Amino acid sequence: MFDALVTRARVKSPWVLHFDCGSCNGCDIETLACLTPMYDIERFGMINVGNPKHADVLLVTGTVNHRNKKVLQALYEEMPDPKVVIAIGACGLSGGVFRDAYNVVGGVDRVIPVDVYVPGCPARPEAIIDGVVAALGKLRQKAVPTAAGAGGNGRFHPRMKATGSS
Amino acid sequence: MKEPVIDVTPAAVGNEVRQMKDAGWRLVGLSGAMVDDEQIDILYHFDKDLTLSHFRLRAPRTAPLPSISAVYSAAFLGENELQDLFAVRFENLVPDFKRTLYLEEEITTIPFATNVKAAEKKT
Amino acid sequence: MSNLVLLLVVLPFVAAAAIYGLRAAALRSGLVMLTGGVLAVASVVLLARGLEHDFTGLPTAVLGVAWDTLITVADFALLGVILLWGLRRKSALVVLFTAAQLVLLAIFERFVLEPGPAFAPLYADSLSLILVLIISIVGSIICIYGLPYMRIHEEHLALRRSRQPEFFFYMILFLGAMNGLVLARNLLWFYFFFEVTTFCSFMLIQHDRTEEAIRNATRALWMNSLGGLAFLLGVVIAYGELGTIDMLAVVQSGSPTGVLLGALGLLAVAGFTKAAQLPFQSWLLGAMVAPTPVSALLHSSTMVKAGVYVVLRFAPAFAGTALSTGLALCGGFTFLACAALAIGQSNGKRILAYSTVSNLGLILACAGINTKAAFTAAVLLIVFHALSKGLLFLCVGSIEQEIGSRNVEDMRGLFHRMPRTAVITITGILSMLLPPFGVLVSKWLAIQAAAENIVVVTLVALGSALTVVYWARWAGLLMGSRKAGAPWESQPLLTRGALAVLCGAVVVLSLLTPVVYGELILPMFAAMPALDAAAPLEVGAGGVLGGPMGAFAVYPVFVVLVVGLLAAVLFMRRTGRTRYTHPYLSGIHVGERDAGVFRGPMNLPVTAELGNYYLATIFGEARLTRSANLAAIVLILLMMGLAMKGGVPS
Amino acid sequence: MKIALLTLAGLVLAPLAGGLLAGVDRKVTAWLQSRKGPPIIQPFYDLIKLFAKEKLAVNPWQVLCAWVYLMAAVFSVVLFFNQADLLLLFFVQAVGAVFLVMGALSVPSPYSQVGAQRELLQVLTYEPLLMLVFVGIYQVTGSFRISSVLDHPRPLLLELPLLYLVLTYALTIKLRKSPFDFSTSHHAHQELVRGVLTEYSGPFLGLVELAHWYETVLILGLCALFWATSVPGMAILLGATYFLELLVDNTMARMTWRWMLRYVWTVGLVLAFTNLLWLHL
Amino acid sequence: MARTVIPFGPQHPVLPEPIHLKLVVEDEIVQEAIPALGYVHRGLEMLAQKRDFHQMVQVVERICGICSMIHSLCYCQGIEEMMGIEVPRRARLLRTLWSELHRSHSHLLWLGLFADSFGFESLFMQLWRIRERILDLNEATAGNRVIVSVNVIGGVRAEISEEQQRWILGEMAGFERDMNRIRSTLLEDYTVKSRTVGKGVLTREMAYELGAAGPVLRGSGIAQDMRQLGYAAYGDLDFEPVVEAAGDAYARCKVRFGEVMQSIRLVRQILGELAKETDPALAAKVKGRPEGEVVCRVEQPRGECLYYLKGSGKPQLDRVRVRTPTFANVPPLLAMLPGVELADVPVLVLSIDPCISCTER
Amino acid sequence: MFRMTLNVLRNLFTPKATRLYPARVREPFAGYRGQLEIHIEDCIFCGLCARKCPALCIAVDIKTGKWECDPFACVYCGICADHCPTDALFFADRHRAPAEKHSLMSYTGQPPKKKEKSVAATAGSEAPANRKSAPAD
Ligand code: SF4
Ligand code: SF4
Ligand code: SF4
Ligand code: SF4
Ligand code: SF4
Ligand code: SF4
Ligand code: SF4
Ligand code: SF4
Repeated sequence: MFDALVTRARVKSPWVLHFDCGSCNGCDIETLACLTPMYDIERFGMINVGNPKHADVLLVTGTVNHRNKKVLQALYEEMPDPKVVIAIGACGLSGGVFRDAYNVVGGVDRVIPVDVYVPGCPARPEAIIDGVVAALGKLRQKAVPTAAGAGGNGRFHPRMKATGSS
Repeated sequence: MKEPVIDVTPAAVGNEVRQMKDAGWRLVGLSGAMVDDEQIDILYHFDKDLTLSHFRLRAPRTAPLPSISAVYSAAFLGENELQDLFAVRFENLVPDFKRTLYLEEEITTIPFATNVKAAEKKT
Repeated sequence: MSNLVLLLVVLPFVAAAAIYGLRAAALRSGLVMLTGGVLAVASVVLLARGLEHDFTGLPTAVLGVAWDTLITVADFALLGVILLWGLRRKSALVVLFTAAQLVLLAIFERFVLEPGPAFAPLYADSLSLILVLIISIVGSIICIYGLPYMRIHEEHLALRRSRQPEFFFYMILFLGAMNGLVLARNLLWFYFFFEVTTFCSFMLIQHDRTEEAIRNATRALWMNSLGGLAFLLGVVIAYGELGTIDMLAVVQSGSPTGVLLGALGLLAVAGFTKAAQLPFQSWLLGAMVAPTPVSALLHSSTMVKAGVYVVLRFAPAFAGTALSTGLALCGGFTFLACAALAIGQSNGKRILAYSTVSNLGLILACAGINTKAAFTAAVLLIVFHALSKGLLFLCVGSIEQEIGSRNVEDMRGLFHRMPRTAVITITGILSMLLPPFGVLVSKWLAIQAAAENIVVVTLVALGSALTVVYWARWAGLLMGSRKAGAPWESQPLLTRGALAVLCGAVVVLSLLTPVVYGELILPMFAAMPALDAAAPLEVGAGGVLGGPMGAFAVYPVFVVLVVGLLAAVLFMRRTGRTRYTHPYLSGIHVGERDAGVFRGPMNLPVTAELGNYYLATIFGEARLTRSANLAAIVLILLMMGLAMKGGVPS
Repeated sequence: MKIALLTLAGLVLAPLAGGLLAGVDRKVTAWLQSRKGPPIIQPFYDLIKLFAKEKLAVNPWQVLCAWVYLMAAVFSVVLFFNQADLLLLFFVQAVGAVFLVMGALSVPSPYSQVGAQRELLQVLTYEPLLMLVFVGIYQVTGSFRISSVLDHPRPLLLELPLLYLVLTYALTIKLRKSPFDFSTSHHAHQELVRGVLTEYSGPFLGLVELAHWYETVLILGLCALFWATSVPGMAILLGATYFLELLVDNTMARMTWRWMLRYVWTVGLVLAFTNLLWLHL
Repeated sequence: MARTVIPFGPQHPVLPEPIHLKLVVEDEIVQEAIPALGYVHRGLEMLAQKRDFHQMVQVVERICGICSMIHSLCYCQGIEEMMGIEVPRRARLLRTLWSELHRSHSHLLWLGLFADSFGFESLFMQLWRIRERILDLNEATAGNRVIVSVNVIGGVRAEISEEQQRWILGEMAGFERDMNRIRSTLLEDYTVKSRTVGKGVLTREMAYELGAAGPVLRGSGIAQDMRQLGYAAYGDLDFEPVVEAAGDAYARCKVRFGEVMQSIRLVRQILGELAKETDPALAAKVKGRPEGEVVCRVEQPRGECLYYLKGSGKPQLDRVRVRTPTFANVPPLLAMLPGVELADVPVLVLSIDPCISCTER
Repeated sequence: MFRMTLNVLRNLFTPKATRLYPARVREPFAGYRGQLEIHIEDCIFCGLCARKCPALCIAVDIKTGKWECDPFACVYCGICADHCPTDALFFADRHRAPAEKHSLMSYTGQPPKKKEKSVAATAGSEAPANRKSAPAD
């Protein structure tokens, strides 16, 4: 019962951190548009918290470069478990049209594990919402790494069986 | 280019630029381009009442060049960028990011001077 | 009984003399500790003997010389010495005020004073007893704390010849003088002790003989001499009105005339100078150059209390007059202005100094409100302020000796270096500003007492809010993290002991507030018929201090907050599973977890320095002091003027 | 017995009411912005989720401070339900306020530190105002006890309308609504990230959130005292007040603390003074 | 006085783009602001040497997703100039139309973010809601909401049907009404004005000397707008640069608001011209390879953008160099930060409408 | 403030602007470049799309008849579809769905046998770059 409640709460309350990892702004403005009246992702309990320590979902847009990859890494580590990462746009997925530029490392998954990829250039708000919904499914599955992983701890985390999504 | 291009030498550029400023020209920006494997073109773009005018400074990439940041302080950004991308060196550039404006240690080549390793990085 | 008084007043004088002669550090330490112990015990015993003492059995003469004569001679001698110091320091003001006192005193003693009905020159009621306890216990603790402190202090200064004998001479001498002051009934005795404290303070401020110390000591001396002059003038005028130098007679004179009110006003002004009220605050601020035990003893927990003691003593005599209202306004204003000034300070001792002046202002405001509730608030505040502030000064002293700075900015994360001291300091600070500590109970009562007077209550309301600012940020920045299992800081036993005892006393006594009230303060009102009739508070079941206007549930609040805090500490301890991480630095932190370093422009590491707001443009001394002083002078003149116009009831 | 019941009510009902109110707040805010908004019970999801997250902190003091903040908030609500002394209640809530600030100061993070400084300035702003409101209540009812307010035959609003306005300033500051949302705001679109709350995370943020609910209830309770003679009156007053808060929140930019100090102190003090004076006339 | 050093960015909720400012404040008054860039630098100018000059259109378009279309426009115009291509008038009109749509949506986006920078959330919401109208127009006419990819060298790829033209006209009316509703809040509200008026003042001289561009320059009283050059179809249209004299954040806001209204008028003019244009040709033929040097300028929402192109007869260009408006506006920003309150930093940073992605490329 | 009050009150009493995606899906605009798709049977493996693609995300192998595209790198510009001589490439008007894993669009078709030579020849020669610059739809 308790487990179910917690899972439900997690899925119902995904707070996002949006990191512009060297994007062209195209994907950023579409991500931001998700917050605005037309799309209003707060419907799903989402808040753009802007602070890794408060976030459950990391939205990354843009190409990873040699400078911002360190930031990306740090932000990811500062987020408390359980967390999911969504990469947005061709750039975040692979480097997009800039893949072979000299300061481009590639997609987000070169630096941190990515749970959901949202293609597009830019990814339109509906696509981002789809991505978030998919990520929530992932979040539902994420049992807390009790032993493994740097930050794993389970005192408040009821152990969850990976019951599969939805 | 359809606009006038004035060739300047490294020794004269400071003076010439100051004259432009005194004559009321706005510095629009700096562009750099490799001419061949050694020579670099640095173009200074000026604007006055919607007309453009350019300076062309042609010099060996490795020779130190005078900074015009003392004349047009806003030039510091463009000059730092040129330092990053071409590993040219501007003297008396304030503030001097020393080739860290854009680049990290991981980039070991000079982006626009192909086939040259950035030996003088980390100066 | 009389032996006790001798112990409390005379012993320190004798012991001080002995200490002055002793060069051996160990002997000196022993003597200081012994004196302190004896004083503490004597004060407790005196209390145990009852609440009202009229020391009639006291021998009237010693070695054939009448005490009165002895005091007179000593008085002249003291004024002479002060005059000499004034000349030596080339201070016209000191010379002027002291010479005036000399002349006035001489005229008074020679031509005016006539033998009246005899009365015992000493007297104690619970107000005196409370002060005797503070002086003897807190004072002694501070003196003992001074032992290791001064050793290190002199090590730092690398003196060739120790000047500790002189130091402890004045410290111990001062204890005796204070006890004498609060026990005096004869106003000339009162005056004598008043002057001794002035002199001790002067000598101790200039103890280090730096240029600044000398300058500040001289300033303190002239301001306090002005106070002495006002005191003497007040006594003389009162004598002219009432024909007595019996303090009790003055206090109980009833429906005062304008002239007598003027005299009382002068006494109040004398209190203002001693309590460093605006516009006299600058001497206390300057006094912070003295070694910290001096600041703790003289300039926060005891001597400045002599100032408020004078006012409180005589307050019933002018209850309900315009003087009273004026006093409340002056006090309230000082409370507000100095709280504001404290916000502009980053020097820990100056913060403490301003806070002291501010709190003394609140006490004086209570004296001005002049109801039993206000009196209770004032006395409670004297007690708890003495404890907390004494403790805080000692803390700052210890911290300064360890980190070499008294600037609060340098104390950031002190818990890392001095965990024990940091925790004690935090406790001390919180005891000045939060329930369930005693200071808050007094504040609660003060606000209730002031609630009828919109202006005073507004001043108090604004002042307490300002108080929160400078305390809370100081307490907060002391916190920090520490590696698990790292050793606690080492400290001389006496230092640690003094801190621990005072800290414990703050906590325990706060819990005992209802007892203090019921046993010590309530009986005091028997002697104050001039005040309103009803008892201000009742001690209800479960330690609820209740009155007609409200109730402060001391025990429940104490239990909930302290037990809650302990529970919270337990929780905190059990955060073994917590992952400790970097502070948020926009994703570019580098280096150690707690270092607060980020990767800045040009890829260079930058420390994210932190700093409080001192708001110099709003609360800075440069911005406020002038206008605050002016306003205070106007208020004081107004108060005096109203008083002289004669007992117009407010 | 009565005490125990009231205490229990305070303990349990207050957070429920506070959470629900937070939900309504978000919903109505969304509507005012022409959005659909989250479900009403969203705050509870948030809280549960927070408690189920990994425990992350910078140092243990933070944790301590969060606990004390919560405790003080709970205790002041309990005192309120037990009709205690208003000043006492005020001091107890100040414990929470101070510990919140100290927690933020304990961390070497400029954001939380600057937030703490701003929070202190907010405390500095609303404390005297609240105290004057209580003084006004005292002058009308002759006591600082809540019980005597309840015994008062007429709504306080009639005698203290300006002080009620003053109270709403304090309410706005405490609710962290525009134009006073600069020490921390509900979301993070602010130069200080989340100010005092920047460094709290997971369950510890949950503690703070919960404490905030209690505080909301407390301060709305204070508002309710102004029409304590009738329950519908109370409801109308609270509803109107809260709606007004939301309206103000949605029609104003965030201001700076310099403005707040200047504006709220002058306007607040003038209002309070006028009201107190006219009581005496 | 105690210093506080704040790492403002690269990840920061009020900075949608990663840029770092090392801020030193005392009592929240900024004493020093030093920037660090490079978090968005991709090195895409280099791609000119790896892509042919046609492919580069799509690359430069992605320098920035906000006025993407104007980037490719500038690039295409440069190449067309270099190769002497005559672009059909219809294409020029369409290019101008999309340019103005981009300007409106960019300014609306900015106005919203600006409102958010001083914590006016509902105003932000309102403005972004209005902005969706433009995005719908983009999507319907060009197949994508944001990066429209309509430009090709020699012309455009998409046509706007007559039915669509009528719809656009209708949308413009609704758009204008929405803007008028928001006007008094944005430009007259007491709280908004007290957060923006007199903040970050840039005098006329400073603005010119520091090389400010676009609304920042015009907000300081200098009537300079690259559209006056008459590129695309601007030469056929009737408009005046929007200028404000005060040089503060409020003036910049007013300029941008004025430009949105101006865009509406321009769109109406263009639609009128389109209806009269009879030649259906959308693109000219491209022959040969670019050779020579050219400098080309356009007015983006953020101001003057300059492309320097150099070709040597190969399919790849030798050099594509982009000097974007934000690049020009960073020095003015740094000049106005010292002395302001910390709370005004986001307001001022936003007031230059920073686009770091194009600054660093 | 007053005008804003009117605004927000109007919002309160008018229908919400929110599009309830995904519960309700809006009709896409005609010509929206949602996702790239291919009728592989129409493809003649000319490789033009691969050469024109600015993101370099298409690989065409005429020998094995393999046409591959990396949808994670595609920037949905439509250049390939513009140039496809047989209109085998086209855009569906629904955006590409998010994925949890990277996968290639990979198709195998029948490379034209006979015309192979001429195709190769033309591809190698200078193809008129802008042959199909009119709108795709
Ligand atoms: S995917 Fe496209 S829109 Fe998104 S950041 Fe990259 S280039 Fe910009
Ligand atoms: S640091 Fe303290 S002990 Fe040392 S010299 Fe200074 S005041 Fe004395
Ligand atoms: S902080 Fe930003 S997002 Fe949050 S409520 Fe305020 S304006 Fe909105
Ligand atoms: S200024 Fe920004 S929005 Fe405009 S073109 Fe440059 S990058 Fe794009
Ligand atoms: S400043 Fe403008 S372009 Fe840059 S991220 Fe913000 S909205 Fe996008
Ligand atoms: S749509 Fe553009 S990026 Fe995608 S495959 Fe086609 S040409 Fe390449
Ligand atoms: S351009 Fe068309 S036909 Fe040619 S390979 Fe590509 S998809 Fe096949
Ligand atoms: S000629 Fe070119 S475009 Fe036409 S079919 Fe052959 S390869 Fe394709």
